[in-house]
Amino acid sequence: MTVVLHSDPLEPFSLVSEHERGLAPGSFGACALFVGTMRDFNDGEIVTGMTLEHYPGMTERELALIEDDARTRWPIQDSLIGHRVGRIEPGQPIVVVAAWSAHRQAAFEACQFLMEALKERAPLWKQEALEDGGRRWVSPSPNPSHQGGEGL
Amino acid sequence: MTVVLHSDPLEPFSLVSEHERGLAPGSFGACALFVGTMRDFNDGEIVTGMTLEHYPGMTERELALIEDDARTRWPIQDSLIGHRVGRIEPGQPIVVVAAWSAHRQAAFEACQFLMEALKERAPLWKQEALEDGGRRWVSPSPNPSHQGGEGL
Amino acid sequence: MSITVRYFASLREQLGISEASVPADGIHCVADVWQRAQPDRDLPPRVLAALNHAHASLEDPVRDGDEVAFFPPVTGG
Amino acid sequence: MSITVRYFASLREQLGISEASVPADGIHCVADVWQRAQPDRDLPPRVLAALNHAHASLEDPVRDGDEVAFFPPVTGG
Repeated sequence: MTVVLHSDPLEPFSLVSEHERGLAPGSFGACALFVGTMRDFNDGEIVTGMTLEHYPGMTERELALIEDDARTRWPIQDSLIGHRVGRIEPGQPIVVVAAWSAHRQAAFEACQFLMEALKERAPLWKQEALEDGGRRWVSPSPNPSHQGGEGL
Repeated sequence: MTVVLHSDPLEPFSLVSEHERGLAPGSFGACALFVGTMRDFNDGEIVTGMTLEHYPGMTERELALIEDDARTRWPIQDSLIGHRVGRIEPGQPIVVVAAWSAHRQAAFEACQFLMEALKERAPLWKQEALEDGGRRWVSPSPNPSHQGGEGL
Repeated sequence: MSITVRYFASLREQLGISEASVPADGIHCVADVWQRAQPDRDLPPRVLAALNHAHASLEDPVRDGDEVAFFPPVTGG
Repeated sequence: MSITVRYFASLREQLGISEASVPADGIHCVADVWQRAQPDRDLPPRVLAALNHAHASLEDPVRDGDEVAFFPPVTGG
């Protein structure tokens, strides 16, 4: 159960791989993982950069609560949430969530829950820099479960 | 759209990370990933090792067909399937599947589809080595969507 | 004898302020904090609130020394 | 003028053979291949078949030079 906020570029696969080394080998059978990456387009416009604002203290607390919730709902052995904050370039990872379990169904479901809950509850806000020099705050997806929205 | 069978230990996170470097940065927003790892227990018994038999030629072909199917059903940009064959030790990864897409829902669903289809269709067979020196062929899960079974 | 008020993201930009301190006397709930801190503005309809780093409703009771935050819907992930 | 027959996993162990070649004459479908290759055994109920590296049914037509495989339910992943 780990939460990390990164102001430097995030290496999601190294982060997960390193975290996994801390788990007892042979004790888990499944790891489901999601990485959200900044795209260079959104709503028909070219996006040249992004700034992620957060609420220091509350963000970490809320992400840890989300991990607690996942743990009460699925038999997961461990989980990890990593999120970028600050200035982000297109192509850079924004978020990584991972769940480890004995069986794959719990890992998949817990991983998806972590992402949905993060997008609904974690105090993080994206502001995009546009090609013409303008900036715009990203609007939340009207329907998170169908709309996607990472990279927005 | 890549399929790899490994007779040497599989490094799932490096494999996915390296594959991702071949994709146009900024073009995708989501990567969903699953890793199945060999556990050291199954059906109440301690398992000391595993041998994965496959059907050379057909296994690669079937995995590529599964990737084709995923691509016709979800707007994914790319996918990867890596599977161990031969002798495997507890704690070693058995399988990795990954799907890249603009949005997370397609990535999650395609990733789960790849795993379910692989377990149903790919000609691979597990034989476990038990603590008492015995060996047993693994039985397929009666209900793949609820039972899990990686690491079996 | 005061309450810390914080604003984030587009709300912070609109108000032109990120943090303030208001006297605690006469304040009972989160909604009172907004009214004390922004007497000339109604709380915008979609704004969310937090109390001491936890999501809160406008009716949640506030005490001296608490930290209250207001922010727009979140867009992380 | 022959068909290659392959067996995998527990079926391979039970039969004690992994590969064989049978004459193609008189063989029309996958089921015929089993009967020619294993005349003394009924096809076990859960065994699956493949024809030229693709999943096949017992009725699928087989031609000279084809490769037919029989194996138990798969357990990869």
